[in-house]
Amino acid sequence: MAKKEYAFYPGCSSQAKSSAANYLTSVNTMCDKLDIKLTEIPDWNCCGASIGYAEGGELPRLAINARNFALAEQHLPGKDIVATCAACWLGARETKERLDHTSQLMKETNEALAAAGLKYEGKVNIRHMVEVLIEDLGYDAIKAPVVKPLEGLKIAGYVGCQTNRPFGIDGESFENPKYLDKFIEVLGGEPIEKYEQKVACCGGALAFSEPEKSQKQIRDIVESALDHQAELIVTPCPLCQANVEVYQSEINRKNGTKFAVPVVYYSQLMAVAYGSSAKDAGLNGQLIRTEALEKIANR
Amino acid sequence: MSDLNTQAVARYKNNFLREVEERVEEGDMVKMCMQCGVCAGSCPLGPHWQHSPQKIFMMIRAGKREEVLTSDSMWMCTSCYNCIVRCPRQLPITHIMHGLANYAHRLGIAPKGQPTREFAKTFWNNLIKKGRVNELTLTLAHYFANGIGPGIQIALNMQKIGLGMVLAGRLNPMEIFGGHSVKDLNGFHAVLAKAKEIEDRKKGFSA
Amino acid sequence: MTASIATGQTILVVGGGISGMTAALEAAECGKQVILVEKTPTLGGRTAQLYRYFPKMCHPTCGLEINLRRLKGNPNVRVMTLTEVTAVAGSRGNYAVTLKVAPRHVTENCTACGDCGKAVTSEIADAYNYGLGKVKAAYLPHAMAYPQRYVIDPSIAGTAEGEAAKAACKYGAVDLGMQEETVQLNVGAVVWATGWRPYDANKIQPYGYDRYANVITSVEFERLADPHGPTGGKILRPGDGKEAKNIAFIQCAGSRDENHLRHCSRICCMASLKQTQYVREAWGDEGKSTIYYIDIRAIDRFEDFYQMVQKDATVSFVKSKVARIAENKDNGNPVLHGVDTEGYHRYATEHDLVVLAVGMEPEVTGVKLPDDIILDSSNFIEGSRDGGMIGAGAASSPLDVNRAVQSATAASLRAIQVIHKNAATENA
Amino acid sequence: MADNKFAAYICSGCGLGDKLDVGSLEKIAQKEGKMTVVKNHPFLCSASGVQMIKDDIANEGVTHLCIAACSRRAKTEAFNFPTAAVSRTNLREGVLWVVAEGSDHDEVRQEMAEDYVRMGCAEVKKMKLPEGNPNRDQAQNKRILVVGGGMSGMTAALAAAEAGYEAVLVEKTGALGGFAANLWKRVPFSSPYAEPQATGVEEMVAKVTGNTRIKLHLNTTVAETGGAPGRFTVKLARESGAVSDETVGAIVQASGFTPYDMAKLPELGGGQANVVDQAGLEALAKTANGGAIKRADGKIVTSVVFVQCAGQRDDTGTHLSYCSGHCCATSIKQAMYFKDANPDVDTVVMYTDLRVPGMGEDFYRSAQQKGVIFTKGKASKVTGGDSCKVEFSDLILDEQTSVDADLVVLATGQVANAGVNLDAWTEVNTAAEGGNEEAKVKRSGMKTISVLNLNYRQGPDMPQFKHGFADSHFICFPYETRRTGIYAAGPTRRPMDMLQATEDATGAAMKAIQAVENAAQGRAAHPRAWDLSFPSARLEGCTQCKRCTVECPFGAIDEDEKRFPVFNEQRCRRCGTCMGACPVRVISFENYSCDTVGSQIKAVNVPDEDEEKPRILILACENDAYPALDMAGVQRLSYSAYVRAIPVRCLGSVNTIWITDALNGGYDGVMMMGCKKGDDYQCHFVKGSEMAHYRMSKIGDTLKQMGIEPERVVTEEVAITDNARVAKLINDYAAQINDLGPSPMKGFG
Repeated sequence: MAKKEYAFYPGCSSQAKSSAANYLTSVNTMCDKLDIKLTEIPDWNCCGASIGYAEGGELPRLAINARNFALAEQHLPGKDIVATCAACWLGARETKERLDHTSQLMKETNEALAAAGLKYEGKVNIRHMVEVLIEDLGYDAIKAPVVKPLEGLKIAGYVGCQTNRPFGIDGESFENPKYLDKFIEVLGGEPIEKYEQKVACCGGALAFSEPEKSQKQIRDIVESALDHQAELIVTPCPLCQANVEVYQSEINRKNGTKFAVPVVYYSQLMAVAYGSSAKDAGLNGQLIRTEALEKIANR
Repeated sequence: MSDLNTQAVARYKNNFLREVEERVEEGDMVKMCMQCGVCAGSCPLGPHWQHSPQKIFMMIRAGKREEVLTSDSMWMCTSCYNCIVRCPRQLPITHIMHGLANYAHRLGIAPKGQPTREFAKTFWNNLIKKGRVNELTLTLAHYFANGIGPGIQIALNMQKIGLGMVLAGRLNPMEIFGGHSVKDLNGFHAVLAKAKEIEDRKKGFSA
Repeated sequence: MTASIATGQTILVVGGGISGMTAALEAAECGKQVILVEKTPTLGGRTAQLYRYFPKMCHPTCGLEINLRRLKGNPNVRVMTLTEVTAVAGSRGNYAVTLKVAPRHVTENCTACGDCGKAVTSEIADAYNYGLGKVKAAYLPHAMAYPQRYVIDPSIAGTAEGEAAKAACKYGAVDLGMQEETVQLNVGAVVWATGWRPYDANKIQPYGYDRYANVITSVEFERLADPHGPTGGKILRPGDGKEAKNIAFIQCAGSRDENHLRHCSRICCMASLKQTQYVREAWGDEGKSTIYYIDIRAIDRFEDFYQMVQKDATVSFVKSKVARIAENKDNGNPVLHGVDTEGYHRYATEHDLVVLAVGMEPEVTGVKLPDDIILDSSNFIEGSRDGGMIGAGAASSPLDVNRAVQSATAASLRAIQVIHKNAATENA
Repeated sequence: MADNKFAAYICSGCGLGDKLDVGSLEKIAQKEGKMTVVKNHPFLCSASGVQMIKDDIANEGVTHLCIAACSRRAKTEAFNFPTAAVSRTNLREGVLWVVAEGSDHDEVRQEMAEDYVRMGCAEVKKMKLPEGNPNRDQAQNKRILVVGGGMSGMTAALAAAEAGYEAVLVEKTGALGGFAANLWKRVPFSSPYAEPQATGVEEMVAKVTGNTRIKLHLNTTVAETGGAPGRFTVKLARESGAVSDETVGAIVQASGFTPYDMAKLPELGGGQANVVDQAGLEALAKTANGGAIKRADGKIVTSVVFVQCAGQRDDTGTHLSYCSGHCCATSIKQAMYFKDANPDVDTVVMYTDLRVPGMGEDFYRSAQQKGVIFTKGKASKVTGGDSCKVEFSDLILDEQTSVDADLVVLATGQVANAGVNLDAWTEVNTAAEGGNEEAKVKRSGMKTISVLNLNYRQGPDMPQFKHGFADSHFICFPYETRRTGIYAAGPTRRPMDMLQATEDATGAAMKAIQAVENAAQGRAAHPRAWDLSFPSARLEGCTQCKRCTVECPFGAIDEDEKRFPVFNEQRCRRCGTCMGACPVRVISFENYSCDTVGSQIKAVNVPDEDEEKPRILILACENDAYPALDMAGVQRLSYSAYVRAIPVRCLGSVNTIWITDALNGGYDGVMMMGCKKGDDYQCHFVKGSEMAHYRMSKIGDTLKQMGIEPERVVTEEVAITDNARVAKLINDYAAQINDLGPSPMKGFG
């Protein structure tokens, strides 16, 4: 019997062999060590992401999210839904807020769900993995399993947008959230507290449609980390991770820069600090390899 | 689609604000703006669009329907939510921007070939196909959206990345054949269809 | 002290700022018995911490001097400092009030000769200067403090420092054993003149008051400009003591904001307009003030002042709520990011110093008040259901000094009406 | 009355005993000060010290006290002896704390202390114990006259009545209610600040008419007002011509305002069809009675534009330069009239700065909630007619554009009904008194617009402040009018909305009540409410020069038919400006007179020139300059030990004889410290500081005749915060005097 159990909503990018597969790997490892049991919501679907609006419209977006809620309530009663992807969490949480506060939308949504014989009761809670770690376990619990502290590792905590705004993590400020820095600290690493780009936007979905504009954002994010001699960047968001990691080579190609700053997930830091192998920490999933972490993992 | 537009014009005459309130997601909050401009200064893509959110709200009140709906400003939204959390009147600006984009898109008067508009369309179609996003087909579809020529160009530029992703186990070539999907696809589609039907009725797109 | 000192004919005034002093004196000068209680060691309140008033640019302590003379010349007012109201029972015309009196550790014997201050070495944050400076732990709150008596800070009461202060006093005025006491009073009416406090600037995260040394509040700026302030009246920025000549004033810092204070605090526009003239006074044409605003609310004849400032070449106006402040790492200058909404102009402007025109939050926010008291949506006191408790001054609404005094004068009469009715019924 | 017995009490506490030779101070008090009783005490302000003095008063019959200890501003309560005349000799803040430390200053420190003891003794010898206005039995009337039956007036009358005072309410029209009676609704006064509220005028009228303490005069104006607080006599003229007299103790002037005439705004469509002002809109709303609002031509209004600041905030000098404060909220309220009747009506409020302070922000939000559109724009041209057009520059969209509407509402400002402008009056009146017939006609014309028709020497109404409003210039003291016992309330005092007007009227009623209570006890009014002294004049010496009557800042002094001054004590604020004005020095207060100060000046021991110890007389205003000197002491800032400072009630009370006496007596310089004068004057008696400067500008010739350099007499403006500055001023001046060398008058005195 695990200490904590949740209904897991991995989301499209965090499923096996997807762009955030390494996130999934490390989350699983992390959860083992922290005795957290994640049970995937059966037959979950996409959240619509932040870009779904244009074609999708309001109610369809709400409806597909509600479908996940309904499934969770039906198959995993009493368990909070936990998402690891920032966009999934935000999309789901927004849906819940709006449905729970607008009876008309709730009615219409359930009308739509009925078409698949489903119903959302408005019971289930939507959490982000970071919330679970901080609120349900606490920093001490996160620190406890550390066997390989990330000594001397300078890490820029890049929080980004969607785990931070508009809901954010309880007790954190939108402009200067500190939870990633605290993670780094309890894991024995060295946080860069004055990291200016901490909550800057990576361009999100516009990385595809407006590459120039987004890459300008990404460039700032990486440069500022380097200004503070960061050896790697850590983030809670798959889109942030992908954008900031993937496009460094593009930026180099276009601007003659020589960026090669590894971008990892907090869960990867924990996996390593908790003593798991590079593979279990998903480090092999990095485009820009992070020798520093691998070295610790292989110690 | 443009008949939807003419029909809308006929229905709301010059009262664009009323049109937005009734048909645009969270549009009923537009009237609450007090023109402080904090949203304009908070947007990461600020330098790139023509009209700031607060200005768009003013244009809506001033009845500048054409200018607003054909503007590409709201298509620049990265959904970073800075505007929402700073707005002293707590307008859900991000959602209103999404709503306006969606509405302009529905009416078929959103800027043609606007890359985000195109990508958003591709994305949605991709996800509803199987209920989950197929990142490979999504990427390809996007890169080839403007035809084979430029597509290949981009694809070549992105090749290294794509390859890297594959090697890193984060992009699955096999996804081209199917890939992830929800099992109850019919149910999923039924839900979507119903939701769309209700929304269209509500917003007067269907009789 | 016992309840017998007060009766149903007595008026209790809570708060010794300009509104409370006014309410108390106006009633007392009509021959009414008044008890004036103040939480801090001295009367004067927040106006005593201002350098100048708008629109006359005169000094608040000037009016304070007059009010203190009125007070010293009037036997009808009993002043209790370091005193708070902890409970009010009963009803209109007949309230039983419980007061908590904190120890000053200095008795009436004090002559304010200052020997205890000389004897003490340890220092505490200087409340008079909003913590921008330090004072000895045995101190006179400020030059105009009333009662003109020293205070021994509790932090040294039980220490050798305290003993040193005691030993230094030739008049046996230091009493380290003084304990907090509770006092019961009967009064007929209560005037709540509990005033306001500056909104906590730390909560306005985009402006980085908690992160950037050169972002300060408007009340702190008053102290910087005041010759009695921590810099002796020189406008030096806290970050590095550098002369601050190019200064930004950000309006609605907390006010008119659903995320902070929902109301408009009324005074901030005029306060910033006034403070631009501090900059001119200090630096002449070299000074530069920029006001970032939504609406300039200089109502009635204050408009004259606004027009005067508009003509001042060293002052410019940007119609914009600043989106965020960053810091130039090289020189510690705050950089303001936003958009001028008049015609849309994006800016990223560097200043030596940023002054946040923080809003007025009722001092009683978060304080347990008698159930009968009616608060509005921003916790300003509208009065009590039974009409026997009256809000006055900035406790009742965000008001400038002039209006606060009007309000306090009116409140004073309402209190008299209550005890008059009381007398009428007693005699009947 | 028992014989006077004089006593001096010298404190040796606070280090005075260590640094000063108290023994010799005692001798001086005895021999030179001629004090019958002289005692010292190590801690005079202690219970035992104070008891010692009380015992002497009770048992030794001591009537006059010279307390040589700390400043008069310190230990005031301890040294409060109501039955004795008291002078305070400031040895602590005035000597010990300001004379530089160290033994080489012992001599001058001691000399300074000795002089102050001499001065304190000399002063108290000339003092009498003030006993209040001897004519107070004729000033016992406690009724309150309220002029104006609008919201402010009714509020003031009720407020007074509720507090147990009788009120006489005078309204020139046939009905109560004033401007408010013409409103459809008013803005909200309390939470939730969301909806327009019933004006409540009817209820209030009922309360007023039903209140037995309120005597109501409709169709009535004030024909003449004379007397003083506690004994005003008022002639009331009815429309019918009938005249009645009322005696009252104090007056509240609530004469209201008139909307700025929109005919003066042709460019904004003033006078054209379907362009109305806010008052006009209220009339339309009243007619609609909650239904659809129709224009004058009967057409239902489907679109309306409110143009804010119409003829206000005007910096061209053509229209009102000020903002009337209420108009934004009023337009919001009126826009709600339309939206509440029919949400489909297009309502645009066109503003440059939307001014809804405090909770008005909620009212603003509520209007937005209802769909009222707020456009930040500047209207350049309005055309009326069947379809009105407002041309404006949209400041947000940055374009010159226009909007059409069925109706345009101009938010014009408030013009005070404050009666006669006294500056204009004085000019006309002087000419008229000079026999100018045209002026006489003009003068009687002026009287017809007067609100109070005061028969005061200085004119028929309250002096106006800025923009024709009868406001106070004092921020801390908003009711400080220059006509004691007369208080303005509501929009005649300052532009304001109804909520503020009712608040203001209650405050004014309070001040009126206070005025009658003080009058009944023969006390002064603010800012010297505790003061029982009052001016008296030895008329046998008077030369009828009229300076006192002209210069009194409060119009307290009239003239009898023989042109002798007539003092109306209860109008007097005890500043002493008349005393300073009097060339023959016949005016004095019991405890403050040409003698009490003059004798101090003479008491100072002026060294011969070879001693090289100059003497500088400082006359310091006790409201700001003297506290500044005090606080310089508190902060241990040192200044020249050659100065001898005397606090004066106001520089206006400084009689030039003091200056000439000092210089004749061999003083090397005289320094006057007073409050700021000019437009932003700080003088608590309005004109005192200005008068002093004026008089000193005239003293030059006299000095020349005496063969004295004019720079030996200086006048400085000093603020209460100028602690460091006063010390510097003194030292700089002392240095300057040193350069000038000893006064040529030395030895002749």
